[in-house]
Amino acid sequence: MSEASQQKPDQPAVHDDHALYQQALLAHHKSPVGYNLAIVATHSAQGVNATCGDDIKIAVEIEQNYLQALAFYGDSCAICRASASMLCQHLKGLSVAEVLALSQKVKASLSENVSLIGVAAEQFEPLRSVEKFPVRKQCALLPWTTLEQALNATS
Amino acid sequence: MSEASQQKPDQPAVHDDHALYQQALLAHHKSPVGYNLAIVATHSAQGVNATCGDDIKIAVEIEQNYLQALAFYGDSCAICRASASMLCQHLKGLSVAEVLALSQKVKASLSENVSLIGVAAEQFEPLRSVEKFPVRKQCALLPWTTLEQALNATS
Amino acid sequence: MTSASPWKQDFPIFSSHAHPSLCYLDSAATCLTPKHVADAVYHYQCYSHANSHKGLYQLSANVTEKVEHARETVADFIGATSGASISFNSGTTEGINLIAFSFVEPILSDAYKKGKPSNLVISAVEHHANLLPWQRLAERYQAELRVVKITDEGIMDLAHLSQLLDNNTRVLAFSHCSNVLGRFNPAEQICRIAKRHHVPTIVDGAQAVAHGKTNVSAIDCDFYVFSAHKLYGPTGCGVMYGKTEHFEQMRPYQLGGGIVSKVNFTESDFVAGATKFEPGSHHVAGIVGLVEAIEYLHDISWPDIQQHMEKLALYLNTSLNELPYYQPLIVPSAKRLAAQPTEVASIVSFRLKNVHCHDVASLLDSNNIAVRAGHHCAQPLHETLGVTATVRASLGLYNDFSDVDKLVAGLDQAYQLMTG
Amino acid sequence: MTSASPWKQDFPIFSSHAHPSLCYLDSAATCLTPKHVADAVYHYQCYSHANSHKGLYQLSANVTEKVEHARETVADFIGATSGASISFNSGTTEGINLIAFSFVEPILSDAYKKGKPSNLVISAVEHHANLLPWQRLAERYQAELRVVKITDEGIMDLAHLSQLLDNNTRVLAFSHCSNVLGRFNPAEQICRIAKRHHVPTIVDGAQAVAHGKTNVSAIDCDFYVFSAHKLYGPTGCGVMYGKTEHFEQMRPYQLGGGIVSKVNFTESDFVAGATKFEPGSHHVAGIVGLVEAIEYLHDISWPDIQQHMEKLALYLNTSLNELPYYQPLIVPSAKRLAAQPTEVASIVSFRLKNVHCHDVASLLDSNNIAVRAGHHCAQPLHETLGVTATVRASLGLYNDFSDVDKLVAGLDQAYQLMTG
Ligand SMILES: Cc1ncc(COP(=O)(O)O)c(C=O)c1O
Ligand SMILES: Cc1ncc(COP(=O)(O)O)c(C=O)c1O
Repeated sequence: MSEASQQKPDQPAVHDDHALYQQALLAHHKSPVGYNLAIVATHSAQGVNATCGDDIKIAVEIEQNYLQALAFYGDSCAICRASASMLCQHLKGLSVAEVLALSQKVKASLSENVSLIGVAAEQFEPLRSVEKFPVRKQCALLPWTTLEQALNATS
Repeated sequence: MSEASQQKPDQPAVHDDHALYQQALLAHHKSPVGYNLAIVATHSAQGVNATCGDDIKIAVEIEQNYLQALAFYGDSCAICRASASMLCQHLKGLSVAEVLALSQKVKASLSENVSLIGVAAEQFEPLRSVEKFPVRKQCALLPWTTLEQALNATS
Repeated sequence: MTSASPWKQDFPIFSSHAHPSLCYLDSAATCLTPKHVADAVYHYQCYSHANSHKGLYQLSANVTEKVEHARETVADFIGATSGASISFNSGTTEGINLIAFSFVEPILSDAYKKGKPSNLVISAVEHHANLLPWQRLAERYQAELRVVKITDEGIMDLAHLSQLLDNNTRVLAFSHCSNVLGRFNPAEQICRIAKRHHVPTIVDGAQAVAHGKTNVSAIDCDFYVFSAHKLYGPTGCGVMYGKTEHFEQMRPYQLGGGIVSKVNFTESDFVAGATKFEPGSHHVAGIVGLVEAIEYLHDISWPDIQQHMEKLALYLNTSLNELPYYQPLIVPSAKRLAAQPTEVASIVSFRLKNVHCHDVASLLDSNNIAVRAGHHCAQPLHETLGVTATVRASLGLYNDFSDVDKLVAGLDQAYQLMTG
Repeated sequence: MTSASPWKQDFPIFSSHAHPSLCYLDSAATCLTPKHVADAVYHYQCYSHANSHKGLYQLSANVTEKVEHARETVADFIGATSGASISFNSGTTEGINLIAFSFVEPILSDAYKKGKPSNLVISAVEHHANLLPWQRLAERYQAELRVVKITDEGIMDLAHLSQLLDNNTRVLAFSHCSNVLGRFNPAEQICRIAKRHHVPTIVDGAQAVAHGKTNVSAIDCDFYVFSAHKLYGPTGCGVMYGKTEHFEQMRPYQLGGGIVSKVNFTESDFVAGATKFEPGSHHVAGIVGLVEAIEYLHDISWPDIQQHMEKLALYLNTSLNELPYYQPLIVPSAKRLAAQPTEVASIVSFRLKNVHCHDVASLLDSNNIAVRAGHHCAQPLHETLGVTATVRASLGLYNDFSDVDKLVAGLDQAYQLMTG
């Protein structure tokens, strides 16, 4: 009953396979896809993460219900930036309905630790390194919630 | 530094010589002097002790600057009642100035544990049993502060 | 049941080097602390303490998780469906003040500006904490403070309640269990009546939560408040349950860090949800201790607690009733006692014939018996019942038959000394 | 000074079974707890707990005495002449809200009703706790909220202060030490200027009290507030010092038991003095822990504490300044540093070139280094200085040179990883 049982000796938080800043994520951070890209946006939205100070804008160009181009702008931490970059990389060419479905899955995977399957797993698995870092989940989530706002808004 | 050092095993709070309800005090409680006495009051005041619910009225008859008669009324605990009774018993015949001086001394003796000397010591010593019971000091004090109010007021 | 309390040993104050002969009968004021709770607080402060909700580092994230998890534990404890309905504060007093300011005052102010009359309804048994905030609001908005009478049994008079509620009633605030009479109000029924008049309900649960399973969902009140220290938890910690649908329209109460999403020198945006009412650093040690207290009670189990407390309460009431000079504030009808023995109060307030209450308490104290004397922060109730003060004895987990016997012996002695 | 902190061993969190390699650099958020304090709280809850101020029995009277004695200890600690000027609450946040409601709002409301313009003055560095309450009052009474600029050194610009104060200034509220910049304001001088304009002063001492002897009598402020948990004390406990001459005219803040002398259903009389601001049950465990924390610091002695902290702060600032990618929020002038080495801040807020603050904090955390990242509840200050977030490192008694070395190594690693 006492909390003594919850005390653990220090464990270094970095295990290579559980580290927050994995190589795949860092790569997106360093060479982000869609960052400051000039596109002919039909829809866009601004997302702010108060705790972290992340401030990001997601813009998409939709033509005949398909996402032709994606871009993001603003100042954010590496997690948010990498998440936005992956989003821009992998959603291009999908239909709005496909994107919304996928976004649901990615969000669930991040907030409820649900595993991704299939191609989504490959594409977005690096994001799941936030699993062990509850405070940073919102950073990874922000581009996705912002994207959904953009899709629901009429630009 | 820790509070452990302050812990004492239970001590019965009643030592005959330190008990709150000493015989002398109980005697005043049971046969109070001046209680509900009909006097021709020239001065009076009401005193209330919120914590205890004591509600007492002190009345005096002053003639040519001397206290000719004292009385008290109301509902109060035994400590307050005994204190009022002693007051009525011993202040009769004194001058206003003498009473105020004595009242100062008794109040100091009760609130700051200053010893009384001389005849006052004999008369009011039983009241000092409240010394060990800080919460009850106000009960013993109430008749005295009320008396002072009465003397300062013009009836 | 043997006469000894099976849980007394959980409370270090009774250990031989401390106060082994203490007869503590003031649990309605505050409960003594089980070692479990003191340990949990100790371990938290020693090994886990950090700022919650603000740090990115593991130690802080763990504390945040503790606080968020505590919402779930508390929700579960009082039968709320979600931790999102739970907000932490410093105690019942703050909880009621918070609701008065954040929820009720804007409603009153609005009616006032529109020239509509308003009234607030409370009951005659209320603790000052559930009276003074309404008195202040009533005065400020020229609203009427209506007081529901109590029955001879010491519970709310439902017929009178129905009469008092009307279209201008802005709130009904009442205690689940009176801290003077120890009687439970039929909270479900009361809230149903209020609902019929579209009146929001606030339940002061300070005395109720330690005495049986509370179910705010069944009661269907809008708000429910209580304090950790009356539940064997630590000092300085309280809980406000509220239906989450109210949170959005409520304004923040105290203002400070952690409740804002965006601030500049001219304006601020506030966060949503229960944290809006938790500015500044959380009293995490208190929250951790509260969780431990809840788990402690859970481990004992309500049926066991209630069985013990009911037998003890019955013994207390029966024993006191036998004293010829005993004058209870409320005389439970024999019929009711017989019909519903489980409803015997574990808080009793009384006087001894011709002996002042404070003398009784002092004399009991000299025998190591701790009872409360005075108006117990319910002065108007005492006035209503025509007395200024009473002696109050209230039971906790550590009490057993021997405590009742000591009390009775002590009262006898006091009575003889003062009147003999 | 050897490189090790002589007091680290007093903090159980660093023991071998807990977090021996923790590098805790977030004391400005909350201080870790020395065993002394946790012990005192534990012993209180286990062996001494009872309700204060309400029981006639010995256990309760002892608790009352503890609380009353604590007022004296605290008064002494901050250089107040009497315990009567000390009121306990749940923290700095509540303290400021209390003063805003009880003292300032009536003054504003009065001016407003008379059609007189009002303004409130704060400084640009204020924590949200010392901004939001004034923002709310300013809005409610159409008063102007004036913000004193800070100098390049991060302290209040006194010339600007003098310009802003006028006959319509109802209050000046400022922090003794900024929780972002770590710089002390010349509080005495500021209060003297305010006094010339007959403006009452409120000092937020949350960050100041742990870093040297505070003397409210010398500062001559009207109010001074702080929290126990930023002083190595327990959570949920705070202090408001006020000149007692103000207490009478102040209205009670939260309403509840223990602050009233007479109550009926239509009106109430309140008690006088500091207890008027302490409704409901006291957080006695918190008060006991605060007293213990004060005694702990007293036993170490301010000169020893300051000597350690100053050397460490100097080392921290010097080490960070050597990093080519280090971007401090405030650049202390070399001249000043040389002239007043003792004024080096033990709180530093900074950014790393091209690396987001939250990434820095997370990466440091992976090396067991706890720093804060964000706006530290001082968003307007950050906006004023043109940044959205910073990393903050702040020192406590347990820190030593090795912690600074770890921080520097961690920053290096983070910088390389993110930009390399
Ligand atoms: C300068 C300052 N003021 C006020 C506060 C608020 O203190 P608390 O959260 O203890 O109420 C803090 C700490 O967060 C602070 O640093
Ligand atoms: C019925 C009731 N309401 C409110 C309170 C106030 O609780 P607290 O002092 O913990 O705020 C109490 C206890 O004193 C109580 O018994």
